[in-house]
Amino acid sequence: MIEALRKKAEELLRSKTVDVVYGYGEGSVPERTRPVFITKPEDVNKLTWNKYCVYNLTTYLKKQEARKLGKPAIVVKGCDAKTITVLIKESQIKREDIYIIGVTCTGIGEPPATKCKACDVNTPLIYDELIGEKIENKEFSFDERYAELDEYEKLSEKEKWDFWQKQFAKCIKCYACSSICPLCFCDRCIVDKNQPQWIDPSAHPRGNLSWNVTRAYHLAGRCINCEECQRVCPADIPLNLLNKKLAKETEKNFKYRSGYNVDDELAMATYKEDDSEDIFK
Amino acid sequence: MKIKITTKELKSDFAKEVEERSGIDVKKCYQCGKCTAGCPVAYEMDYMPNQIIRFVQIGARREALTSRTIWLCASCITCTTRCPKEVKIAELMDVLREMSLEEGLANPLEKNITTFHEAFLNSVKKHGRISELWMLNEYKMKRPKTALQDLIVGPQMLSKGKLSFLPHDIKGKDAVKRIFEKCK
Amino acid sequence: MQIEERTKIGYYPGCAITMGSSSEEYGTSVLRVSEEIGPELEEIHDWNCCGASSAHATNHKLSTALSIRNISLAEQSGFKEILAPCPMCSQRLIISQKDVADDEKLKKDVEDAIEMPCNGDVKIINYLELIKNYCMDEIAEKKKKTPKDLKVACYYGCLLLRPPKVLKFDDPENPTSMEEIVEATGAIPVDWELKTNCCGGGFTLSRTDVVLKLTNDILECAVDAGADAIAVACPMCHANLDMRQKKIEKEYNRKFDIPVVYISELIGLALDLGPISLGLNKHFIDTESVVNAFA
Amino acid sequence: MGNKKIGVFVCHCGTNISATVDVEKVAEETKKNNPGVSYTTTYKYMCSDPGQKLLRDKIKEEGLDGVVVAACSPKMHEHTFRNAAIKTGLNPYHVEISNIREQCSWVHPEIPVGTEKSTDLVRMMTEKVRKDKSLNAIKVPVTKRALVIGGGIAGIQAALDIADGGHEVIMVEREASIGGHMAQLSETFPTLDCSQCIMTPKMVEAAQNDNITMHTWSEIESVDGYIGNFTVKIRKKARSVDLDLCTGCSSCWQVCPCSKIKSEFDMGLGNRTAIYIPFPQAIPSKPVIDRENCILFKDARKKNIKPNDSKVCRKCIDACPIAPVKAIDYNQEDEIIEVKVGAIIVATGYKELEDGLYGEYGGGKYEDVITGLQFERLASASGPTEGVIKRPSDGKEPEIVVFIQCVGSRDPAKGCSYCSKTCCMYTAKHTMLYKHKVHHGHAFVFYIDIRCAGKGYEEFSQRAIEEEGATYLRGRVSRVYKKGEKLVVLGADTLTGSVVEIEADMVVLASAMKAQDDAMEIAQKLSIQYDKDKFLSEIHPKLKPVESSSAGIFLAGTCQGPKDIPETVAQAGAAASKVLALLSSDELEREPVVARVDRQLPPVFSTCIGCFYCQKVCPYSAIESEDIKARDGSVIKTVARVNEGLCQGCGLCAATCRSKSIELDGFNDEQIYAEINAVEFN
Amino acid sequence: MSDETKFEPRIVAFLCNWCTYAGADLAGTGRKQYQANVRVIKLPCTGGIDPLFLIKAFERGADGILVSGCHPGDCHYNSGNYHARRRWNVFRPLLEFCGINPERIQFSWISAAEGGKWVETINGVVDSVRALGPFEGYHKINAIGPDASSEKS
Repeated sequence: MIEALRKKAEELLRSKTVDVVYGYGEGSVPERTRPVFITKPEDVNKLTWNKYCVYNLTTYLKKQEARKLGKPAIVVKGCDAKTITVLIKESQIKREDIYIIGVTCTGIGEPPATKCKACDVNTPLIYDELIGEKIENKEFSFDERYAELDEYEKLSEKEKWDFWQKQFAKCIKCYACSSICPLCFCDRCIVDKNQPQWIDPSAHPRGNLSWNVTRAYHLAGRCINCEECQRVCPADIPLNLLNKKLAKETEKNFKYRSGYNVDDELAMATYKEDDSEDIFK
Repeated sequence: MKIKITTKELKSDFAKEVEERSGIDVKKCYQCGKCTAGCPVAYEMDYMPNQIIRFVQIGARREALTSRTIWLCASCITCTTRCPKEVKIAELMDVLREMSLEEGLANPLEKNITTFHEAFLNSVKKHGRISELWMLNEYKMKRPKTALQDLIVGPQMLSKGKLSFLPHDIKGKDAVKRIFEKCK
Repeated sequence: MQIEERTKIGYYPGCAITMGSSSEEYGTSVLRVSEEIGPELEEIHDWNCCGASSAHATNHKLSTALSIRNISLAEQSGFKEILAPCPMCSQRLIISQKDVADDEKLKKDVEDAIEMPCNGDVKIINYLELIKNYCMDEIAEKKKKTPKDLKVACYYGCLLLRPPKVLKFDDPENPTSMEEIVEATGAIPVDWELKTNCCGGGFTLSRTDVVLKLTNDILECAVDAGADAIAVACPMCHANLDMRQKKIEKEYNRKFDIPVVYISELIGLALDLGPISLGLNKHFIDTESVVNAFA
Repeated sequence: MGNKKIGVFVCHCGTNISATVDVEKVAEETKKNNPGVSYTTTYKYMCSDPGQKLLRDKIKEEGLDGVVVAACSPKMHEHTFRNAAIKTGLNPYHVEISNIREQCSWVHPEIPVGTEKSTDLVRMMTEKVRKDKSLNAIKVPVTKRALVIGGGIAGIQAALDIADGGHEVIMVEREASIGGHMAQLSETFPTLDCSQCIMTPKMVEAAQNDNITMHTWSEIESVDGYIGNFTVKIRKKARSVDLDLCTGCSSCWQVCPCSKIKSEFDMGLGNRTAIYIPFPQAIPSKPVIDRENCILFKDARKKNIKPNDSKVCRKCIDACPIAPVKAIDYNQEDEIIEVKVGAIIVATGYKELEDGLYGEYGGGKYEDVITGLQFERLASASGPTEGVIKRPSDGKEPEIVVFIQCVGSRDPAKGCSYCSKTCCMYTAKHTMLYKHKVHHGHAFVFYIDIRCAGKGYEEFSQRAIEEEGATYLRGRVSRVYKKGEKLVVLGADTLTGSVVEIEADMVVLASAMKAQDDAMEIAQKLSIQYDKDKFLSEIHPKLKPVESSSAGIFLAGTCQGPKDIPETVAQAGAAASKVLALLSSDELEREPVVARVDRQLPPVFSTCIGCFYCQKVCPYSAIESEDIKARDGSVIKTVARVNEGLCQGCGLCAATCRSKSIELDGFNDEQIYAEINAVEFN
Repeated sequence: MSDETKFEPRIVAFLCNWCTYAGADLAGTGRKQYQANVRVIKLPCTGGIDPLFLIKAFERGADGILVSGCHPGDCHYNSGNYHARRRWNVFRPLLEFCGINPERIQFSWISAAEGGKWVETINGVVDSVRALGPFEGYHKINAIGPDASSEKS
């Protein structure tokens, strides 16, 4: 598989189909990998693929430094590939401007990441070249998909509040979550807007609540559940729970799952006349 | 109450008959109720004065002619005076009473009133004028239940010389009698 | 004011106010006052009862014929005007006169019944009209007594005013003729609300209960307005307010004890005519307070 | 603007405010606790001339650059006070209204409560004013042409008035002829003049007016744009007849074999052919083919062939004398044309209630229970019976006719709570027409109230009773059922408290005026509001009775609610005058409450990242994309931009933008933030 | 607010200009009384209400929030309320997930003709929030850290 990947990368670079290949390289220890940006065909051996390739490389599509390297080919797992669908929908990239090297994946991380438990994109839904044997994508029920929320949704109002206050209290406003997020691509994040200052930038409970709720809400109908935010959070806040909760509501209310179909209308930029009226009096 | 209207029953038009006899256009009444509102005796009536007109309008002959209302009307003419549509309601009552008597429909519950009228006119017919004592006598004989009503007033009137024992016969009493005959 | 007509006014007393009748003091005082200040009244020869309510309530033609007979008698005597102090009579005469004028057939029937023609050019007036038309100057001239603080509620009842389009006398909702006369006698008319209400009139015998209720309302209103006496120009009104007053008091448990006087009696007192000559002794409710006010 | 000098003017509104709000205290507290407030006062009536003068004087004297008027709802006088500010040179958008009447003094009876809330509300508005920015009215050009939707009396009147004013009018009528319901009426109240005699000349006038372009058998497909600049697509439905070639000679419909089709114009009481003109005076007096019922089209549908290829019946085209090209074209297709107009009048009319709603009156089962419009056709000299009153079932002259009022009106249980307004009068008229034609007949009318407000109307209805002898019975009819040849009507007369049973020969229902079935669709196409009964809504029931909720779109006639002919004509005239006023200027000024995408200095250019959520949510397609280019022409960034002409200022884009790069003038982020920030509960 | 019985909930209402604001005006015109605990912020359309506004209102001490606009289909801007409905359909569960009682964030459609409904709604919101008691959790976190109203500009 690695060989196939390297071969494809070399071919793309040689043919000048792309200027750069975003991929995974070996890290300092075997349990780690790092992102690499291959611009020369001779460097393709730096590319690797294993179960430690956790990063969602699409986040580099928003980084000026990476963009400067020219037209990219990008190595994506099934989950990461969903990001590209969203980015296309949100006018951030054009399909023809990138080359997608999809890799089939049976789960990453050790122990395996939460998202892999109910993974239904072992084979990416969008790609130009597929590396690895095509895997029949599984199907999960709605309940299975959001099973991890159960124990939190069952909590009482006060327990929920206390739980999240404890979590948010840890937040140091480092913004690693938004930096890593491939869909947090605003030039100026709302938290950086100071006229007016909607969200208090200092790290204290009030601002932390507002920040984390807003961050999650801004991903409503968009987050593709790569769990990168949660992974990079130095305070170990289970941020993906919030994302997942919104994904659940979006699916429940609007039958919409982000990143699955490039023809679907963006959930939060459209409406249906028969959307749920339940909470309205 | 039920009013039935069919092609057959439309032939006897009560409203038209009343209109012809009285010259009063009952159709004009738009049932505002002002007559009832101002009627001093309405509280005692079985039907309100406007309802009586309504009966005439829709041809409810029996209801109109057997009502107590037509007899309880005191002819104070407040209704006519204030009617916005110039319907002569009090005058209409006269016609209805007349028709009621003619058809023998006068409500027995107001027999006092009809008897009084009878006694009064009998006195006029007999003497040309009212002989109050004799008129009273006839009325009380016919309505014995009222006999005790004026137990105090009567003697006092007598003592004040207000009731004459002698009937006031006029010379032309026969002429008056003939009037009664001709106006039957 | 035409002097020659004064002497020519036909007098139609009607049954109620002739001597020996229930309201003879009205007739007595009317005649006594006219003796004093004119105009001269001459009783219509052999007049008959107008039929009153009982006739018009039951037989329109009869009612009309009975009234018209009197008018025709007056016409034959050459009267241009008839005074009918009893408003029942004046109303009946006026209405009958109008009815025959408006209805050719009725006129023919009536003339046939009374066996006399009827021209219809006699004017029928009530007592208030007579005083207002002929006597206001005379009262002012010949007035001898002025009552001391005598507050009078003028009560018109129904028959003087209604139906207004036929009777054409005064304002049907707020008449003032009697007040003007009362003022002329020196008494003070009070402002009150029920002066044109119905007293129950002819129901005095047949539906006494109705009469008692209506008259109670009237008495209450007059007394509450501060009246010392009620002035009337109608024998029925008088009978109900005066003769029935004790009964009303008993029925409604309120003491009124308010004298009810004829307007003619008030004029007479102002002219200093003897109370007895005016029939003031014939009232059921003692009139002494009124008489004394003129002392 | 650093520190604004803000003036606060608290209105007593007579005692409307001051009775339950201590206005002096509000002014005092505001001055004391709001550092930016340099002047406060109270006044008896701020909206009065002296009140406005006070405002103007103090703006000048005190050098105010921000104003809060604490008074009635901004819907009442925001405009007044902003105009007053303009006269002093202060930009009007520095004036805000604090609503302490409708939303405080009138609803909170206790003085301490009202005073506290008022103080809060004033503080919130003061903070907003602090952030108010000067805005300038937006100018947009005006297309000097009007569209009138509907060719009934309202549409015709409006079109004529606008055309007479010198402007082009495009009239769209969905039926084959203009004329609408008025053309169906026999006589009109309260004058009993023949409806067609007054309607037909107007129709001709409209047809002949050079300024009026008429599209019959056409419907509105879509409406885009905004006041002064609408783009309208009109669907010209396939008529199957070429209007330019056809002379209306009648040859075709005379030979048409499908002659048993119920005539819509005669309310089903008469028949028509498949190629037909709706009525003899139709304009244009050129036929249309009813493709549903024409046997040729039926055949073509069945065989799935082009209509012209069907050979089943070609009588009409054969009869057509036009040569060489026939005026009939079976293959004609719908055509969509696009027009640009500056103003629109909606005059789409009403629909008579269908009798199926009243099962208790037979629900359409009994032929002799007819609707008001059917009676009009029966009584009309040009109707199916040539004006002779015959009952539909057996053609007998009815001796007893019962008229039932409020059928579908004032009947919340049947979903129609309003009064249809015209039925009392037209029923009175019907009784008269009936009595004029059937002298010995008896007319009974069951009514709840007789509502005849209008010049000569009361007299008219009384005339029906007094002179024509119609018997009015006060009560609703409970049931109509058939008994032999008769219809038994079970009603009541509540005035006497009696049940009334009438054996009638015919029953006429005064059926309600309902909104057109597709009223909601037209409302949605035009982005205008409609009420609970689907009648189109005027923006203000008293002061803006012909204006719809969308600028530049006006209402005329019964599409807005039940009304009679005089009222309809008056409203049409009013709408036309509004249109003429609009078209009289070359450009329009409109409220500058529009969205704006931020622009920054390079290298940022704009904080907009170009995700175009705003574009997707905008109901007016007012968001465009703009490439920010380097000198060499290369695209640095693609960002959103607002088309001011299209933007209506809803703020949907602003709330959707995650980076808050798009804001709504007049309700920008800082203003709202300031307002929320000032909520400050104690 | 030490005394529980004296707790008066603090409600911020975000209303659209065309329907609910006008409905609230109508309640006033009809002199329909209701509880005075509400502070109204008027916006052109419910579609223009950013969830940040709600968060800010809680930061400023609101115990409850009402968002109200035109009935579905009646939006002055055609679809603003439909978009708003989507927004609240996900935002409210999010807050609930974070431990905020959903009764503290209420939504309604009140037309310009529904003065009565405005009164009922406001009284309903005030009563239900009163029953919940003060939003102590949020008040507590508001108390820590710098003053929320401090502004940098």
